[in-house]
Amino acid sequence: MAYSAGVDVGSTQTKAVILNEDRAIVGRSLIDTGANVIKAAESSFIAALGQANIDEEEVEYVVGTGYGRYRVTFGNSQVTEISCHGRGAVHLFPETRTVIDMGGQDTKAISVNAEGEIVDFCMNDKCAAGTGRFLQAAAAALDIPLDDLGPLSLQGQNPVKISTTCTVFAESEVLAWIGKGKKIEDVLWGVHQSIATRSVGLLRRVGINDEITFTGGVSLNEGMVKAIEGRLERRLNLSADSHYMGALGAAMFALDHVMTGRAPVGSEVAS
Amino acid sequence: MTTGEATQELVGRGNREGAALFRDWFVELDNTAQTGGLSAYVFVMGSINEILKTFDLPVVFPEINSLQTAVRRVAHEYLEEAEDYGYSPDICGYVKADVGTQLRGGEHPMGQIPTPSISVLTNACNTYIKWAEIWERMYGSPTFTIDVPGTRQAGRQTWRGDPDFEADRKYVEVQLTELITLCEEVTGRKFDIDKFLEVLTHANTMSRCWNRILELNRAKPSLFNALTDGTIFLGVANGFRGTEAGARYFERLLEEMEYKAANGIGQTIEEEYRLLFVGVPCYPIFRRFNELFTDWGGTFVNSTYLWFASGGTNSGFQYDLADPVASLAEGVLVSVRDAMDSMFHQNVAVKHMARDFDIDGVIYHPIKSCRTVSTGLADGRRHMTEELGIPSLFIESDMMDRRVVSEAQMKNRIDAFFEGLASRRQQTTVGAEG
Amino acid sequence: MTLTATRVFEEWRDKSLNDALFECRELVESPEFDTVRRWREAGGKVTGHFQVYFPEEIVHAAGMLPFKVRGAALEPNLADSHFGSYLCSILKTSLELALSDRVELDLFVSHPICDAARNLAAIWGRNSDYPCQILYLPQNPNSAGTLEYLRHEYDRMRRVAQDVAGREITDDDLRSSIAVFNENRRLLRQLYDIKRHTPWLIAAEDAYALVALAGMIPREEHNELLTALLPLIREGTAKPEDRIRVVFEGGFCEQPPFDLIRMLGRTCYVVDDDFHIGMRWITQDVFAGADPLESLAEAYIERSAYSPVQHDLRKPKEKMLIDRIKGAEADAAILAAAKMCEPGLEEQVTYTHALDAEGIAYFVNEFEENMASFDQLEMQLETFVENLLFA
Amino acid sequence: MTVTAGLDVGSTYTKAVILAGDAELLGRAMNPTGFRLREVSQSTYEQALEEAGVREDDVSYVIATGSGRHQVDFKDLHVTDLTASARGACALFPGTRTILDVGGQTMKASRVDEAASVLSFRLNDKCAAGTGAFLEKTARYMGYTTEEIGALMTTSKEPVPISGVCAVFAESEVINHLSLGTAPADIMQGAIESLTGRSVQLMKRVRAEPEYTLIGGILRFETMGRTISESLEADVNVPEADMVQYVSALGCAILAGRRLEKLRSDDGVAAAARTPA
Repeated sequence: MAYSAGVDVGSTQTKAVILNEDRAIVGRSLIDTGANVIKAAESSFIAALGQANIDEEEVEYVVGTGYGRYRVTFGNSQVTEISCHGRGAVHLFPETRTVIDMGGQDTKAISVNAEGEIVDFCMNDKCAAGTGRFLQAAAAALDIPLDDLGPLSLQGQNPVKISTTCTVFAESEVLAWIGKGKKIEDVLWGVHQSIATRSVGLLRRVGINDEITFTGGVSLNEGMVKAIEGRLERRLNLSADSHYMGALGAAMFALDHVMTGRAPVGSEVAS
Repeated sequence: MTTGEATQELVGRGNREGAALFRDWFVELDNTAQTGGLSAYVFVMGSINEILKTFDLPVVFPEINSLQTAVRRVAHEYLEEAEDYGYSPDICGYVKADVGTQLRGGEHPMGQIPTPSISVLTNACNTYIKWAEIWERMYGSPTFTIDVPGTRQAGRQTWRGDPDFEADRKYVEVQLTELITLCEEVTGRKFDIDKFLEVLTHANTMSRCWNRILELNRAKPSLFNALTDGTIFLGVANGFRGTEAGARYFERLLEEMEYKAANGIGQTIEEEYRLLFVGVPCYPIFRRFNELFTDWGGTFVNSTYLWFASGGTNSGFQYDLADPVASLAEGVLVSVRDAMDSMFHQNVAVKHMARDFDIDGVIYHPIKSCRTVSTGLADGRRHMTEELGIPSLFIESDMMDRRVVSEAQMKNRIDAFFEGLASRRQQTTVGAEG
Repeated sequence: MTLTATRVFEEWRDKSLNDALFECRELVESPEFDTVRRWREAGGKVTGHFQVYFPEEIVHAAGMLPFKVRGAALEPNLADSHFGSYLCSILKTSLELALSDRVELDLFVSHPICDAARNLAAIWGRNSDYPCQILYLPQNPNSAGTLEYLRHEYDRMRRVAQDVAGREITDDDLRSSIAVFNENRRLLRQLYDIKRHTPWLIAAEDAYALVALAGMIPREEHNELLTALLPLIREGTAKPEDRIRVVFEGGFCEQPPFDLIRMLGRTCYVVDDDFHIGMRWITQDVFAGADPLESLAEAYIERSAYSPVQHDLRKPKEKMLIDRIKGAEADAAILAAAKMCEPGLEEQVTYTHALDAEGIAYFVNEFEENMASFDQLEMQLETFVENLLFA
Repeated sequence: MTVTAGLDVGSTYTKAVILAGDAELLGRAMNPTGFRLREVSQSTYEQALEEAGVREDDVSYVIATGSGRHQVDFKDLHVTDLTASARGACALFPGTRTILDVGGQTMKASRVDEAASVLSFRLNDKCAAGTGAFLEKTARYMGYTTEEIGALMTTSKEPVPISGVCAVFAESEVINHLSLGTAPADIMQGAIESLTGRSVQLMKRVRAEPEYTLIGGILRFETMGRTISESLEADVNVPEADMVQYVSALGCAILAGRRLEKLRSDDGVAAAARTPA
């Protein structure tokens, strides 16, 4: 049995996925990136190997992705997370033509074809406004566990208007609303709405086609899911593996090489 | 002369001679500043060099001074100086770098910049007008706006013979004659018609050659990099417009390009993808920006920049020496209008270039500094995609302000863009094999 | 077909001043522009014009409603993806009005006043099926050729309006339209006299709303409104309070949010401003002579309000501002600019240096039409006022 | 002897100061603000009263400031942060002409006259890039408490440039440097220097003049004062460590005294508004 692996080194978390030649996930791991990126890549890989219960030698090809992809020292090549998210999403949901990925500090809208190849994409450029970090700031301000944000926001009846774009300012604006006597859930619902608006804006830039798959850590936040679905008036594809999507896509590229001997596009350039 | 020697002699000559002329130009400006001689401040979109050179006025292009501070990695010092003076971080970086230069008494990495005896501007960019107002207030020197009516509605340009066109042309002509009178006052010299005809002749040569050179880049592989080499050519096209040196330079540049075309000599790298650039270059990381594309075998074969930043002279308009002032008016009207069209109706420009240059990808580069070129790009791109379906990349940064230029972010997007191009090309070739 | 009898805003009639003003504010604050829809339902055609110096008389003479496209306080959900990041808000929300079918036009006209506005005509044109044009106002009003040029450009606009309206525009049509607008200009000048002399008689946001209405209802109707309300305002009994008198500069294009103007009015008396200057840019009556188009062209060149997007060697803007401040006997100036507004932000620098030289106090700030929280701005404004009052 | 009070309900901390005359500090108190502003301002006020050993009705005038100033039910008047901190800073350093106040999320520069009234001021209202929050995040990220930072900084040899326009993006620059093995001290100092650059620029916007006084939460980073004074090439006043947090509250208490005099001197009737002839 031949195996491939993908390691996605993100700004906050590092994920690894191991695929067997039947394209089945046999191992996955998720750890905090922390200060030492190189180490994070290694340990997540080892953890995934452990879960797959195989040796490093059995993995024929490793693709690194994420902002720290060049720090995956044991990787055979690198592919951008944009390509990987597209590839991963289409693997899990073949009808996917648009991907929205919401991570720690960036949000991407990607349009893909049936092969999972990038047709077009768009990202938040200027600052971390409208990213997962915005939610973290709100959670910190209200001193609420991140995971409770979604459920709580769903109890919001009349969302407040969050006008600030700056993630750091979000904190003070949230507190200002509370100070004005607004209900926490209404403020939170407002925060989710404002992020949803921005991400739908990104989606419109690449065009919204067929099925939309929501990836990245924030896709586990049901409040955000509802907020985006509400604006789009359509359902999003969701998967328990959605925040492994980058690593999964990377592993798919790696598997191409294992099966066809063809190096992932551009790897010769990247390295 | 053997082909080997010819290649030695010809290939890259334009870049070498362009750089030399560029240095000469700034030496002239430095001398002018030292001796307190007269000088004219002008802009790339409608410099009206044809008249200014008739009065032998050294020309200062503040736009070019500003971009030079970025290329030489000192722009941030000038920008901060202007921002401390009160200018917002959100406005044109060219304006701010120039304000910085003026506040430093003309001190510039290329040499001393003289103060304006006269400033000539067009409405091709409204910020030109706000900019010239700054000099008006700083120096009280005369500014003259050549107001050039542009295209009223997409695809509805009027031409010679149409009453609306004649009204526009006449308006421009009246202003040109007023400018001539103003130049006579400023220089204390009479307008020399013979000198004027000579200048127009040189300008005609340059426009003709420039137009042909751009056409030649349709060759496969392309002959010059529209982004890097092209910017050098632009410098001469603007600074030396209407001069003998400029005319001679473009004749020799055309000779070089004809030779490269005839011998199939392309750019320095293997041409994998032919790219079209829309917008203004990223001067803070000028070379590096280009490498991010050439690393993938992407070459820039044309750009809207070569179009509007040459004031529309790429259209090759030839002045009629029998009726010089009226013809200059028509030329200015047609060229500047054309430059504006390449910004406001850039989707049309892209459509033509994509057809003529066999484009694999279009790179849109909107910038914080410039609403003139950037405002329409996102919408133009939408329509280009619907109409032509050519893969395109949209990266926002700036032409001056390194604070909003993140190379890491850019590389990520550019890599992803080429990964898309490459894998689709792989698929099609695989498909062909299968 | 003539629609001069058509009325689209009846809500204010037979109401007390306060209730009438309430209706006016409601209408101006709403992003739905019902009056424009009602006009269409009555069979009328609409010309949307974008900032600042549009000769409304010409399309009015064709029986069309000149509608001032001034954005709106809404999220540009559809328009946003047509633009980049570094851009003023009014461009996006204005296009949003069209893309979301809130307003339907028959003709859209923009001016070359700023680089964003010129792009807007092209963008609007790529996304709609009616003619979208640039009226090329002269950027060199100091040339001997300007009057003849502008007269011809206005005539071109007349031809365009005729095609869209499907009827001829005679010189007499133009003369009677000019008469209607002269009356409107006279009434608006009276409103500003009230602001200058008895600012406590009308709240800043009410005066603002009254001017804004001119851009969204027939001028005949606007004249009726002002004729009825101005006397009631003058009869007001409110007492003067100890507030500083300020001139607001920076509302020539994108408009600050209503609540910001309200907040401003709570803290000081806004005795003069350039809110919706495009509704009152011809500063005196137009004397329609033998050639009404030439009269209009002459009015633009000789008697138009200054703004950061007009360059006239005879009207240095810092001098014009100081005249405005002295003319209104104001204590200070609020120098605002819309975020990302190149001309506005550039002018601020000139203004601050000129006011420093004159020793006039000023407060510099940036706004965005759909900003929601003013805590920061309010805090700064209060500081400014506190230190003027308790110095 | 007149007793006045100043309340500063800031975004992170709420502080109270009780003053006798306009010099003698009787008591003070500080608590985290949280989001129950009414309660926290009441309790902080009471603690200060207790320390001062006076009863609530001994206090003749209370002025509140800070983002939560409107939630202080027992205030007689409220003024803004800028007005209050200017008075406070000038009380501590009478020669002050320019004040730089760097807090958690805002950076304010103001120029004042000898009467301590604000002539000109600017805020960083665009985004939080280069505010205290960024330094806090950086320190926390590298596993240091704010207290430890001071000592750490002194070991910095070659600070690395931190350019990020966005505080959050800047964080990932920090991560990059760490993974490249850069010394935390150098990263921290780099962050401080980028912040200093922004501060000095903001001060230039108000045409800063000496004496300069630095206030705000940022002073928890001891090296900040030094770096700023270096880049200004001038001395910078820094309040005593135990007064740093109380500058605005102090300013309020002083203003309260002034206001009281004014009210006692004139009958407080507003002068009629002028109108053009």
